[in-house]
Amino acid sequence: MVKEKENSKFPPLVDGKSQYDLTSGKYLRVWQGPQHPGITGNMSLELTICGDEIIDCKTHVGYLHRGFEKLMERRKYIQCFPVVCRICVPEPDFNEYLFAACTEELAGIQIPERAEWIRTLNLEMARLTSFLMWIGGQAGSFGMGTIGQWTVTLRDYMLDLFEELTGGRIYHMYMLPGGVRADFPPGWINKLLDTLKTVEKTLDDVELAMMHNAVFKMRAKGLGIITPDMVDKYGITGPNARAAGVARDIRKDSPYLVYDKLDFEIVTGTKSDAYGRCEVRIKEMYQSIDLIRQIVEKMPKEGPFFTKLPNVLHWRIPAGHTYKRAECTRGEYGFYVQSDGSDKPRRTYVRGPSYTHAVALMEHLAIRTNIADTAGLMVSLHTYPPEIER
Amino acid sequence: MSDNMNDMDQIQLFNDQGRLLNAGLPDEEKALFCDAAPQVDAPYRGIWEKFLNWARSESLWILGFGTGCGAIELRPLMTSRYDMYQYGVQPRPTPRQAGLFIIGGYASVKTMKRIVRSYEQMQGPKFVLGLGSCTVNGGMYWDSYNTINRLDHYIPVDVYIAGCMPRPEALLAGINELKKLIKEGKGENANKYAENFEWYKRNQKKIIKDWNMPDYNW
Amino acid sequence: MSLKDIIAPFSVWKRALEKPYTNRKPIETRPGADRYRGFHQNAIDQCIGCGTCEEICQNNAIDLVPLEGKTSSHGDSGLRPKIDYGRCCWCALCVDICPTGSLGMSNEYIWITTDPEDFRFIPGGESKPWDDRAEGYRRAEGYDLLEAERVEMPMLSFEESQKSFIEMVQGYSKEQAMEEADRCVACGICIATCPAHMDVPAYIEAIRNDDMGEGLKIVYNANPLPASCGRVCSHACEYVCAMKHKGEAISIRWLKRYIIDQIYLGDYKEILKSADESNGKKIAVIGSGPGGLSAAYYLRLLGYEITVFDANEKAGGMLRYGIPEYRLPYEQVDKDVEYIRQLGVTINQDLKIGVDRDFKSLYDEYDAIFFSTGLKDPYGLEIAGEDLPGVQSGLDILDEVTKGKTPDIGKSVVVVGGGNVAMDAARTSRRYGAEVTILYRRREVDMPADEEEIHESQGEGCKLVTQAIPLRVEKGDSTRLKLFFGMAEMVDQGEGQRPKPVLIEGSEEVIECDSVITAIGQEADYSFIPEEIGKNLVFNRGMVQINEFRQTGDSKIFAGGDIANRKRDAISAIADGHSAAKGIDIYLTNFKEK
Amino acid sequence: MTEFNELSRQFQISDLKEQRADLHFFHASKEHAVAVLTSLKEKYGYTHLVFFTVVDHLEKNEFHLTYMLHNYEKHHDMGVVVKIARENVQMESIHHLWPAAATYQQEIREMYGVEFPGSPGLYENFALEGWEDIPPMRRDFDTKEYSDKTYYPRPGRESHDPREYMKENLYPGEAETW
Repeated sequence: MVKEKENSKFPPLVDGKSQYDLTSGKYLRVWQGPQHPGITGNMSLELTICGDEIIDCKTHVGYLHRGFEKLMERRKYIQCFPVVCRICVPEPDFNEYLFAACTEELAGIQIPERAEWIRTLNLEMARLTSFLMWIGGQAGSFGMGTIGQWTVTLRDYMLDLFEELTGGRIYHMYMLPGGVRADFPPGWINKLLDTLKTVEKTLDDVELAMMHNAVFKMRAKGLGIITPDMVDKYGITGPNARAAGVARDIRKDSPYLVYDKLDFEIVTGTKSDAYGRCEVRIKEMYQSIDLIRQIVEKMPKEGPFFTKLPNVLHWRIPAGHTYKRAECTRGEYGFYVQSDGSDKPRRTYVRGPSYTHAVALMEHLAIRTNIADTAGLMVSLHTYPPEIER
Repeated sequence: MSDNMNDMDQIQLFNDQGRLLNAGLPDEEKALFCDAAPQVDAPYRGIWEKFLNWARSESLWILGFGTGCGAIELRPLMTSRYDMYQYGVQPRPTPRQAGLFIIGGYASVKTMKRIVRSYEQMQGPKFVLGLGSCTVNGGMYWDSYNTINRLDHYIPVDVYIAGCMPRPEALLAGINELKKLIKEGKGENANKYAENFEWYKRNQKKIIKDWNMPDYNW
Repeated sequence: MSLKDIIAPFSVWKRALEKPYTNRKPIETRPGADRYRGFHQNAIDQCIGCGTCEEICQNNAIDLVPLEGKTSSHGDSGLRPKIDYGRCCWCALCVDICPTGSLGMSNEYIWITTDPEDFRFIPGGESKPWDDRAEGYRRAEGYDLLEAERVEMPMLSFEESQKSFIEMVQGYSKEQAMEEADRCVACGICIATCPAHMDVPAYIEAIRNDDMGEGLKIVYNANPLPASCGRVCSHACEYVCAMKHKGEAISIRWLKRYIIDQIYLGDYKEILKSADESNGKKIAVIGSGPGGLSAAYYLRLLGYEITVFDANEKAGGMLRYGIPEYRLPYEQVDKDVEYIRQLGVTINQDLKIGVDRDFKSLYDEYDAIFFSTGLKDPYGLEIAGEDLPGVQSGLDILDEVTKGKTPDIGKSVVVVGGGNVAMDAARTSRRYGAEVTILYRRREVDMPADEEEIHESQGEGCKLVTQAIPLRVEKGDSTRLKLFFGMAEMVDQGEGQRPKPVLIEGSEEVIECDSVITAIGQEADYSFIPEEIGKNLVFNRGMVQINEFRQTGDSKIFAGGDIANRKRDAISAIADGHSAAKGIDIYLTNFKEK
Repeated sequence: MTEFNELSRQFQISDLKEQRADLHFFHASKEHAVAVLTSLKEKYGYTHLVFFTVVDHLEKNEFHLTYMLHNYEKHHDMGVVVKIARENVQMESIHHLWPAAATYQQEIREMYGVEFPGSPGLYENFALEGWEDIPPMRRDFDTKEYSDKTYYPRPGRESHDPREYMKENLYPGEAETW
């Protein structure tokens, strides 16, 4: 928390909300976004400022609302499979995995072991890809465009791998109920390992150019501090919480897929400000690279990757409901699926981590920061708008 | 340009003097905004217009507004791998500086309002590129209550690119196609918008229910 | 802040020496990956227009449209998918589910246009640059959304089956039937091919929903003899099934049988629609085979008074007397017949028209006549010695067995013929302990009998000799008879004609046997029709000529079944009866005495 | 399930169902729901509000409010389902327990029309803007019909059913179902 200044020019806070009178002329209301280069994706912040300091912030979402949950009520289970990945554009794989996992659990389907390993590999690649995108945004928001040039290109190399494996660059549509759609193409694994080496090398440079950059340190340190006691209050998950020293990682706590067979430690930080969160994320990128290597080494080399499903055109799933979660780059990603015994899901609810991070938390953290820092703060929370409004 | 517009005929846009009513604005703000409708800019003659078209086509500046998922493939274009600067293309943060609007796929009603506003604020001649299925016929969200089905009902579109998502290369190919059109003098959609202003405006107002901005933003 | 924080960022200047990432010509140099899901391709001749792609598409992007040069035929709807790229999301579920495997995706991904209407095309039907592209998305080996193999039907083993007349096919259990019904993609291509145009996808859906009553209703809409048909139908539907392109067709026949087996005859009344109030008009039906019973059923539903005349002791015609019990148990025929009888149809047995009753009197007494007397007179072998004792017709054997007599066949039997009757006679003989040899003139692929009959007859130990032409029969030495036959070679008859067997001169072989059973076809007997009425009817190569309503040259007389239909199977006769019923109804409702 | 047994002595809760070893659902009455959530949070360590949403059971005329709580010590999820009638729905707000719940409640009000008196920003737009129809996530709202009449799907599409088409072409006049 920013310390309450003596003789403050700021209006008093009541319940964490500033009390101010817009008509006094002392304050100005500005919109940042949706058409603004400093905003992640398509969303907007309604800022009330005093000078260049923010005294109130309101997040507006819904620019990307497509009504997925409604659309899925009209679609058969298999038809939902291409739909779900669109819920989160930069990191679609978690949607695919979670929807498939929920459906499998409700239908009582056990997928082959190799499919679980391939899924895990896919998810870790998605994590790395998504982080590479994020790091470009984080650096860019503090004026370091070069790093974005490096990492987004690296991300593109990862997308090439995805393309060869799944047939799609952005929307992979690869993990469907029953397993995955195809096995590795010949020579793909070696390509993957080569790309990881390139990524690792550039990450070292990123650390030098960004984490050891005096400008970045000065601006990012102390920006948007999340204290451990806020974690449950605002439902904060993922690196945002871990940077505050709260060691929670779903991969470790309630292992899914094959994470219990992999060797890794939860990455934690000491202070969750923009800089601390960056540190945790970069460590997690190295961890992700390590996990991919472990998976490649430990996974069964042969075997089926898909279980026979009932005829998907009229596949009915017994009534029931379940919730599945996975640790994505931003935190806890979850799917709640309710089936009523028909061939279409009755309700699918998508719990995106940005839902709480970008709205309640952002509104809280933005207060008493600088206009120039909102972009950096926003990116340091790592929010992706499409998963908020769905 | 006529289908099912009957129910919209009662929306009045102009007053007796042919000025825009700006009915959505509060009274005290009406004086702050212009009430003129857009005008058609007649092209210059001969070689001068050709020169201008060449210049326009070789410096396409994109408005940096990621309206939908398509924005994700714009980002790699800006990096060194594809290097769209070599095609004379670069992103700009504000509509005032931009000449090319890339609609990244689906547009929800809420975004559509901002798209209209940004589009009108852009300086002519201006061009629109529709990405993916969603801009053509609704795409994956064809039955969604919150996304439009046809972009060309709301703003004129120059070039469509098939895909979901189109790859960066397809985007570049689309930009090249647009350049060709501009050089041929076919990039006249800003004038088309001015000519059919009423039709577009009625379509827009049919879906954007809380119209609290000027009827024409510029 | 340390000194490192100032200096470290500069250290990355070393990257200036690296090779740039930039691709100067991305459009030209970066084709999609081998698996890239690009624009659609369709092998247009392989596609059957089943519409499964349309069914699975969650974006409503696929329409089925007629394509020039493609016409509807059996097993091909004549429609082809047209894809709207204003809807498509390139998920490739259509490629995954395509039963014929005709649909694929190329790795081409650039399509730019100024006119959004362009984005609709028929892959394969309209020429596109990517039509012949080999790279692109195809369904991977080891991943399949449909099940290619049918659920195995529990059957008696051949060792067991050849010992008794117990029904060989034991029928699906509930789980098996549901699983098999689940394979259906509900395209409906089979409906056109079924002579009775039964709504197959609908009753299969009823099985999936475990709603047998609904299933029975749907079946009876087009077929009033389903218990029999579910066992012995020639299942033309299964030959055009979309799933056959992928693997094995849906067991449509046995699923129908499953529905019927689940419901007791006593419950039929409550499920099926009852007959209309009697309208006072009377119709005579001659022959109680599938054609006659079908006409009787549908006419009775419409309120006509039906009297059926049949020469045999029991109703059912060839279903009862021509098909052995191990394929179609008599109680199943009884079930079908009994329901029709319960509906108020009078069936007079043991009454032969032309002998016991005059055709003319029927003609005068009834408002219309439907006859479907079938083919009863077997063709002879027309070789020397065919009237020796021990040479008998297959139909006679089957008839005798049905009537409960033991046929006199001896220890070894030669069956001549390749049709179902030949197979039935052979397998029946096996069940009486005889060694059986089947002689057929052409090749095995030319045999008109059902595939499974041929397979099962061999499984039960019948020996098959193909391309064998009987020459003469003589009295045997140790056995009753000796059959001499020669081998034939197949001579090509030009395009569209099937090859003809021609005797190889000098190739003569002999089999010693106790009986020679002939089953090379039958012909009709029209002697019961008196001359004055018969002159109005038109006969064409032994068959009565009829119009689409099964009406003969005499407007009051309708005909159907084997005597009028070249397909010569039960389901065609049932369809004839149904159509005739419709024709008779139209005739009697609209007919005005001139 | 000790939590359930202990809570059931105090509150009207029922229908405990184990979905997985680490996921249980139970039903709570509308009156006791917030009290149950409070004790789960305060006494039993279910400190993390995973999500809060609604399932519409139109044919039973019920909304099922579903609260999902997570216990970080035991790594266990608890789904609390509250059935309420669909007309004039009101529910007690839980934003005092978790500030983030206000966002969920704002969205639910917009998408289902459930009111949460006292919840901050309840009547502000969340995802929609200028919405005039019934709340769109209710099952009686037909999204396709709305889309068709509002957003002009591109005309000129026509499809044929294979079975009808084959009937027209192969056996147009023949007997069919009566």
